[in-house]
Amino acid sequence: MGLRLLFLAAVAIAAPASAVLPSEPVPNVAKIPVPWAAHWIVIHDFAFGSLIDSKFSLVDADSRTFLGMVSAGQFATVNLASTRREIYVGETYHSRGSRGERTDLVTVYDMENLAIVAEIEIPPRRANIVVNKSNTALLDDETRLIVLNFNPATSVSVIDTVGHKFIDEIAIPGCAMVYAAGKRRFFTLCGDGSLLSIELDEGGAAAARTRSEPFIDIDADPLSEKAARIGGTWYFISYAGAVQPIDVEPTPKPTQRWWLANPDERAAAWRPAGWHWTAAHPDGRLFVSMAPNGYQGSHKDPAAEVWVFDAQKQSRLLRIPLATAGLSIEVTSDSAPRLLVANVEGKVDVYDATKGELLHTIAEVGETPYMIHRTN
Amino acid sequence: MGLRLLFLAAVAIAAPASAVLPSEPVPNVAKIPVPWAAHWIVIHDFAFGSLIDSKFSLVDADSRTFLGMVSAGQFATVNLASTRREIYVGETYHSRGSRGERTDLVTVYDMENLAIVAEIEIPPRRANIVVNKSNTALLDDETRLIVLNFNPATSVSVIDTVGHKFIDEIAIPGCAMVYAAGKRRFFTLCGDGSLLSIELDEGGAAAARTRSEPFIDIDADPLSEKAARIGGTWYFISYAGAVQPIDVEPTPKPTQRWWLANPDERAAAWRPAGWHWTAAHPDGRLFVSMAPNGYQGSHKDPAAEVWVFDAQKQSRLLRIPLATAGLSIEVTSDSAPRLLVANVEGKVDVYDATKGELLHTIAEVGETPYMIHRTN
Amino acid sequence: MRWLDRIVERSLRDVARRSSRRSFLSLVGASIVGGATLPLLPVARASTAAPATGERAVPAQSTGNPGDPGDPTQCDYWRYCGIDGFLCSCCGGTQNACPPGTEMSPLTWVGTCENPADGLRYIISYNDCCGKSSCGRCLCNRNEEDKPVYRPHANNDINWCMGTQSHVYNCSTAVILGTAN
Amino acid sequence: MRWLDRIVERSLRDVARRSSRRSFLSLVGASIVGGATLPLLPVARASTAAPATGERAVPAQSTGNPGDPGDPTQCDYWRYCGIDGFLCSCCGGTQNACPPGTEMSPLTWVGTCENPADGLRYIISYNDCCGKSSCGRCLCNRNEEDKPVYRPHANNDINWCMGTQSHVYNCSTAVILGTAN
Repeated sequence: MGLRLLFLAAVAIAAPASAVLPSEPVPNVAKIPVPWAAHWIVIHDFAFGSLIDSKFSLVDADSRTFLGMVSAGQFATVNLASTRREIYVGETYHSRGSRGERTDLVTVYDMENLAIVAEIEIPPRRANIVVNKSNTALLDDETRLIVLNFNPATSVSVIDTVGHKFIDEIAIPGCAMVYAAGKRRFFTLCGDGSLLSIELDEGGAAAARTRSEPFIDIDADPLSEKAARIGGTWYFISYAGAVQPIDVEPTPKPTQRWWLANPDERAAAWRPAGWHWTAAHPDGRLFVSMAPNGYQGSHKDPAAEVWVFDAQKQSRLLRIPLATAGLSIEVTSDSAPRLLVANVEGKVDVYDATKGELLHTIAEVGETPYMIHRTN
Repeated sequence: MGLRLLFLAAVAIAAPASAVLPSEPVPNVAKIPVPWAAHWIVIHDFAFGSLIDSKFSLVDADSRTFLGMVSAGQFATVNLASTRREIYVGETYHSRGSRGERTDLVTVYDMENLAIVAEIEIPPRRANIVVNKSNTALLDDETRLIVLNFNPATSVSVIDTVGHKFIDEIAIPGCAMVYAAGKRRFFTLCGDGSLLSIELDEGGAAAARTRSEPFIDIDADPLSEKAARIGGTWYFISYAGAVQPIDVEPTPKPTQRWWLANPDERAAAWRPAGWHWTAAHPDGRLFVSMAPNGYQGSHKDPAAEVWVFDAQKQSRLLRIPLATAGLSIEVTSDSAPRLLVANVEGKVDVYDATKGELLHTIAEVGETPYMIHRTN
Repeated sequence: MRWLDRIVERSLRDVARRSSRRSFLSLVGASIVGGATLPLLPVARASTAAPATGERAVPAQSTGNPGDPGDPTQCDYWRYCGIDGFLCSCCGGTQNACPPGTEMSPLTWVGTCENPADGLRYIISYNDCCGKSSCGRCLCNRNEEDKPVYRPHANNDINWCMGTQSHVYNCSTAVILGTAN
Repeated sequence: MRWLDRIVERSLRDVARRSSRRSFLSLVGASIVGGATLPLLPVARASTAAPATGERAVPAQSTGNPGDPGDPTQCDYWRYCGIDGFLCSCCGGTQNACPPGTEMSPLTWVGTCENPADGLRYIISYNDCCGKSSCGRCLCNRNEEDKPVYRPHANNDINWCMGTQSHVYNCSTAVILGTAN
């Protein structure tokens, strides 16, 4: 029995006069205009103080309007399709909060309602790693999602994002993190400093594996797994600030390295810094967050600046001093791009990515908003 | 395969010399000394920013040492047995965090390990109400726990705390909140201003119901449901500051009211204030948190002072100005009692309950620690 | 659902974040938010989001109707006289719509609030939105006419996510049902 | 599990708490914790818990062994050179014991840290404690010798609650396995 009827019966309701506000319909649930605008971003709240209750918030980086949110389980991931109005959230639940049966899911949301379209059960060993974009990879035609597993043996789950079903699990022993490299190809980095490239057959099983020579000196100067991609090239950055491009065609392979900082800057120990320290614009601009006075172990310290490069010319275009020290960065992909910086105050600063000016700050977007995803 | 063995194999381990620190055993899990000390308290973190992940923390109010915690679901409750080393947590889960199948539980923890002894499933309609001590009642011999249900029809679930099982559900139409009033008796307050007393038979079913005359003018000056008990008497406080004792024997009934504040103070609108605004010492002292300048709707504003009364003599013993405005209060039951105040900064202030002096402050006890429970 | 805190409270999780290394603090020191005690009014609070620009933490909204005055992202908006919870206007919904993907509870608590534009008292239904976890934005608690839980339809401590698929609370709306005589 | 924030971060939930009514703010204004930006060192932070007494937010601990110096509730305790997470010493456990009712993960990440008392480097196993949700106290992150996730045994971003009944993370310990040559 709804109490509301009871309440209404107990209170006389006047007939609305002309100036009187009308009664309003219930239920009433907002929708989101589609397609999403170029400057709408998804902010990932890791929720470290309540890890089992994380969230993704959709915010307009221009107006700072909060458009909606998706709740997620612990150590969640998100991938946004551009060819289909869907979002794929990787998440882990226990049936009784912090205990009980574990369920791992890729949960599919539509962009107009942020409502669940499908819950795809996957093997209950998806990697539970602090927010990291390379925990998952949406392959280039967006019909396959690769989800890293870690227990601590490593494998990947292959998901059919069109059919909304789990296809297969592929072992990647000794390797971890996944990077899209084609319609049916991804690669992963390995503990010996090599990369492993995997081609899927049409069904989703591994059709071919190609292992590179070791090219990362993990002990001396490892490449961070927090990379960014421009067209056919992934850009990885080493702790010391070397850029390692990896071309994905015809088979992923490392090409010539170059340095972010000049010798003087390297002497001042300007190094990449922050959590997710790379972002890339499709026009060829590579963004890397940096800090001076680096030391052994400084690689997760917050960043003081964002440096902007022409990745092709390997030349720096701009230094953007951050108004507030930064943790993670992202850039929108349009022609008037915004640089988003998740800052150390738990807010997101919005900069003009071309001029480097701070435009405004988005606040109240979760307890520990550690990562930003563009949506276009 | 455990990676650890691998790690150990990869690193030479020196034999410990005399001054060298020895290797330490794993696994290693701490225990809690029992019985719990008089000044150990349980702090309830409502976790309003992540309601599905609340917690109860055990803290020594003398040393401020954090002794352990229990995670709980949304809108949780806690009852602590004094005759058995057990804790009863009422909680609500959904199988997938914010969605999925609802499960309601009374989860039993032992005091030495804060480990689960039993999970008692109860009807999935336990009251989801902001932290409130009268959502549950542990009856006087501690063999029966009463859990309020609200959907929005009201009932109670009766739990056998010895056999760790759900016994029965009893409807209490039009009434809500539960108060222990004997070994097999509790009462509840009703929407018409009366109280309903229910006697259980040995099995747990309702053997007798006694309804009082209406004695609460809910429209003019309701009694807060946040009451405290001394011996055979419950003390309820009205929004305006009248004390309404309810004697539980032979059948719960209201007795003569008295005022907390004198006429001058009432003219200055000194009224009870805060969230859980009452606490009681078994020696007869009643503690009420108060604020001046009350107005219609001020009853949940933070409190500026705690007033201490001899409940029998209906006389004030002490006014304790709070160093930081208070939300909820509690007092330990020993002969050197501590007054605990959950304050507006999200910390817990510890006062000498007799002298009124602030001793120290307990910090980092959750996001929104709204309630304190003594443990003895 | 309402909340007891009429005033700003401190999340202890802030305190939980520490560092042992000082090397970076010199860099970020000026922008770290601290645990010091400060007087703070809502107006001041709103301006702390971006000291550089003085902007409010949450952008202002308007109903667009002069007959429905005020800012629905602010706790002092007239309809919120009995609300307790996160304002859906800050969460992707509006003052009378739930955020996308949530479900509006069919069961509610009801209050009456005076509209300053026409001086009339309106019956307001505080429908909770359910199925996603705490929105966490724009917490607002006002207790005008709030009664104890044993008069539930006039109480704001109750999670009204009932009769919905999920009973998890996200935020609260304030829907006009009509005028009260 | 480690965390990226070497410095103090602000919980946005603080900002979410507001009030439209001013009547009570005059009373509590002086004790409300604000959102203003302040320089803040760990030492200063520790003293903010109770300005009246100047006490630290979390009481100090000692191993009682001069050969194992420092305070295990502090991030600069020598064993924590590679830790990332809530310190179990602040959560009901110790530097090498999980809190009551949690389960210690049998799988760990391992680092080496120098003990200032004897100048030796020790092999430290950072065993996570599992089965209760985030402790939330004494977050500490130090990244000495931290490597990327593709060298997992040297990485501290991973939730090592594996091989345990529940895979929910509560806090982290730092257990001595031996000395390193």
